[in-house]
Amino acid sequence: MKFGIMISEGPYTHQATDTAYQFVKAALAKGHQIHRVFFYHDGVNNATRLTEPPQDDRNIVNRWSKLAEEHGIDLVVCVAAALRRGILEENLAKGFRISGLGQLVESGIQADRLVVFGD
Amino acid sequence: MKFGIMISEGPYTHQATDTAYQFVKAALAKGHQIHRVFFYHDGVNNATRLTEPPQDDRNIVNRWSKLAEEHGIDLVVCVAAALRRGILEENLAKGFRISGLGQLVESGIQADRLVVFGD
Amino acid sequence: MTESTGGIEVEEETAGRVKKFMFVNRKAPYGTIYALEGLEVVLISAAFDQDVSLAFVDDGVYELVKGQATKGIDVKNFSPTYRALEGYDIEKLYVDAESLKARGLTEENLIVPVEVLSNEEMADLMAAQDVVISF
Amino acid sequence: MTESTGGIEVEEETAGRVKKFMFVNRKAPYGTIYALEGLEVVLISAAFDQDVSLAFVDDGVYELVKGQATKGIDVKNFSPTYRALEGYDIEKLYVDAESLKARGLTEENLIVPVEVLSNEEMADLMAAQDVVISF
Amino acid sequence: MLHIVNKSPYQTRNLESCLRLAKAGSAILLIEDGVYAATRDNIAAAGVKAALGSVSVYALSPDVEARGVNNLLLDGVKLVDYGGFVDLVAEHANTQSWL
Amino acid sequence: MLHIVNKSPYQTRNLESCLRLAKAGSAILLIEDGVYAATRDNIAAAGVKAALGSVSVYALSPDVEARGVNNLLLDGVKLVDYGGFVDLVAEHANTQSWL
Repeated sequence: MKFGIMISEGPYTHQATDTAYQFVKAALAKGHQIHRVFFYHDGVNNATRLTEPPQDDRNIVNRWSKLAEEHGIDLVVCVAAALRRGILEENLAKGFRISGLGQLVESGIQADRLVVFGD
Repeated sequence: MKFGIMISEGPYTHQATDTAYQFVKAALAKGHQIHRVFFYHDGVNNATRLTEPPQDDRNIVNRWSKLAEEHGIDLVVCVAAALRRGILEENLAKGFRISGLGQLVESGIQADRLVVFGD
Repeated sequence: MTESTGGIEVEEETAGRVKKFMFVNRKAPYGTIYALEGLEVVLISAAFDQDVSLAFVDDGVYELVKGQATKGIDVKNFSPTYRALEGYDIEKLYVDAESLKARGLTEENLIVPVEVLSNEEMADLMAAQDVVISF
Repeated sequence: MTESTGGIEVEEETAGRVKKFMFVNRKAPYGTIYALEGLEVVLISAAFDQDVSLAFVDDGVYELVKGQATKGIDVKNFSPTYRALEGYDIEKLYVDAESLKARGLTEENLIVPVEVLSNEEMADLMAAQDVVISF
Repeated sequence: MLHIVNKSPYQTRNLESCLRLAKAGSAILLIEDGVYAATRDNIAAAGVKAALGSVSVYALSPDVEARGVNNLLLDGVKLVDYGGFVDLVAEHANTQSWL
Repeated sequence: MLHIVNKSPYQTRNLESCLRLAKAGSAILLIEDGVYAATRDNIAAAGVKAALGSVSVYALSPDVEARGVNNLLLDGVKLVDYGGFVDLVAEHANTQSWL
């Protein structure tokens, strides 16, 4: 089955992005496909390459980048939400791309299920 | 009277930073002093110089920078919270400085009142 | 249109597929940005020729209250946009009756004509969707 | 100490001033970061020789629940830190009785010894503070 | 003591906790989405009305106007602007924000 | 339909609204701070207990364990791991997240 994912909150502050990550990993392990992960609202803050979490903590941004690299997952950051919050090409982490909101609607159309993770 | 301010949420997503800004402006207009504005939790996201809000919207980051310039207000971003969220010297907006959490406690001691704005 | 739709050529990529999309609005305006950014998704969805409906539940009904005047908080008043939705062929606006009543509001207080639904009607409508996006 | 305290020479800048600081914890752990980052402020405050107390109200009481095991969510379990507070001379931990009861919890469920306060006691204590920082 | 409540009484229970722990003679300021608690004929209004006997309740007028609820306000709730907010903080020995 | 609730029933009223608008035969999955709603002897438990007759209630076990409430769970609430979460989404025609 093909899943679309929407994430509405930034890393560390809310568990939403952690849960979404574990969901995506579990879906892949079961042989499902991830059509796209769409980052909206504060979710765009998952895409900054500048985070430096404590050594003994998970690195949420790198975890997404690695997942994209290993499984070819499409990580899309909403351009309008990103501009508002200071996420630009210059601080974008590996594996993410910036695009329009239509990518979310399209994911709703193309995927078999769209699941929203937020606060 | 001397006021300390703590802001716990990022720009645009929550009204906390708008309300804090209006409070600070009103306090200055009444002849009070602002001992410090301390940005904690997602509040550190107020300090990125990379935001590009829509033309017809307020520019929250620039508004803080301008206030700091005109009134010499001390805008302090918590270093630990900032590292977690990707706010570093390289993307820090004018008028903000990065320092430790002790600056918040000190503001509680030095100021006559400490007011918390968050979500 | 390709810019606002994220570079997607709508007709090619989604030709023929019409899904039921429901956007569920449950947050008050201004205190947080979810209502405003939610509305931005709704407007984009109009380009995709899907079967779009909006539900206003809980504090989401406050988004539609008449007479919002935001000058004092220096934030843009986006409530007139709900009146413009008709021009985008987005005409299905459903309001949860219980949410309205609990807040001491009636349809008279709202800026646009809406259809007010009972618990059962709202539950049925929600369950009949293909995609539910909540803010 | 000057790094953790933000470069402040504690003794010079605050010499002699002892204020009553209360940190009010009202959020559950892990769902959001407020409890964890709140605890970081509490630890730093210990360096300033102030009169520090912690209040656990509403979902804040969940921060103290015994037996947290966070491996499955890949987040660090910070609940043992509450037991370490004593070593920082932070010994005033107050729990709101009504919050505990509403959640079906008793002091037995908590990881540290606390003082359980009635509504009136908690209200009095809060009102007697110089600085109240809430998370 | 000045209690500050910024959430709708429907979305969270912050107002309930505030009303429970506000001492007689203290003040409550409703800001942001908290101002909805000051509108009449709603479920939350009962708690605010009952509190009006022992505490002062204020609502931030720019937030009231932004949300279009000026005409729905409860009797007894006093409106203040940002300057009035500053005065309230200055007049009370301490503040607690119910986040 | 699968309803997903991620907030504590004390902090927000999301669970109440979910229970009100969940049709008989649908499923509710409690995740993150939402799992507290599945603990017994608490005020919110009454609503969940009453709903158990007509809807299936699940709780995400990694979130239950993280919060140390394993031994406090209500009878009738089924535990699932992240794989079980994926299965629930796949088995139901659509999902609604009560944010």
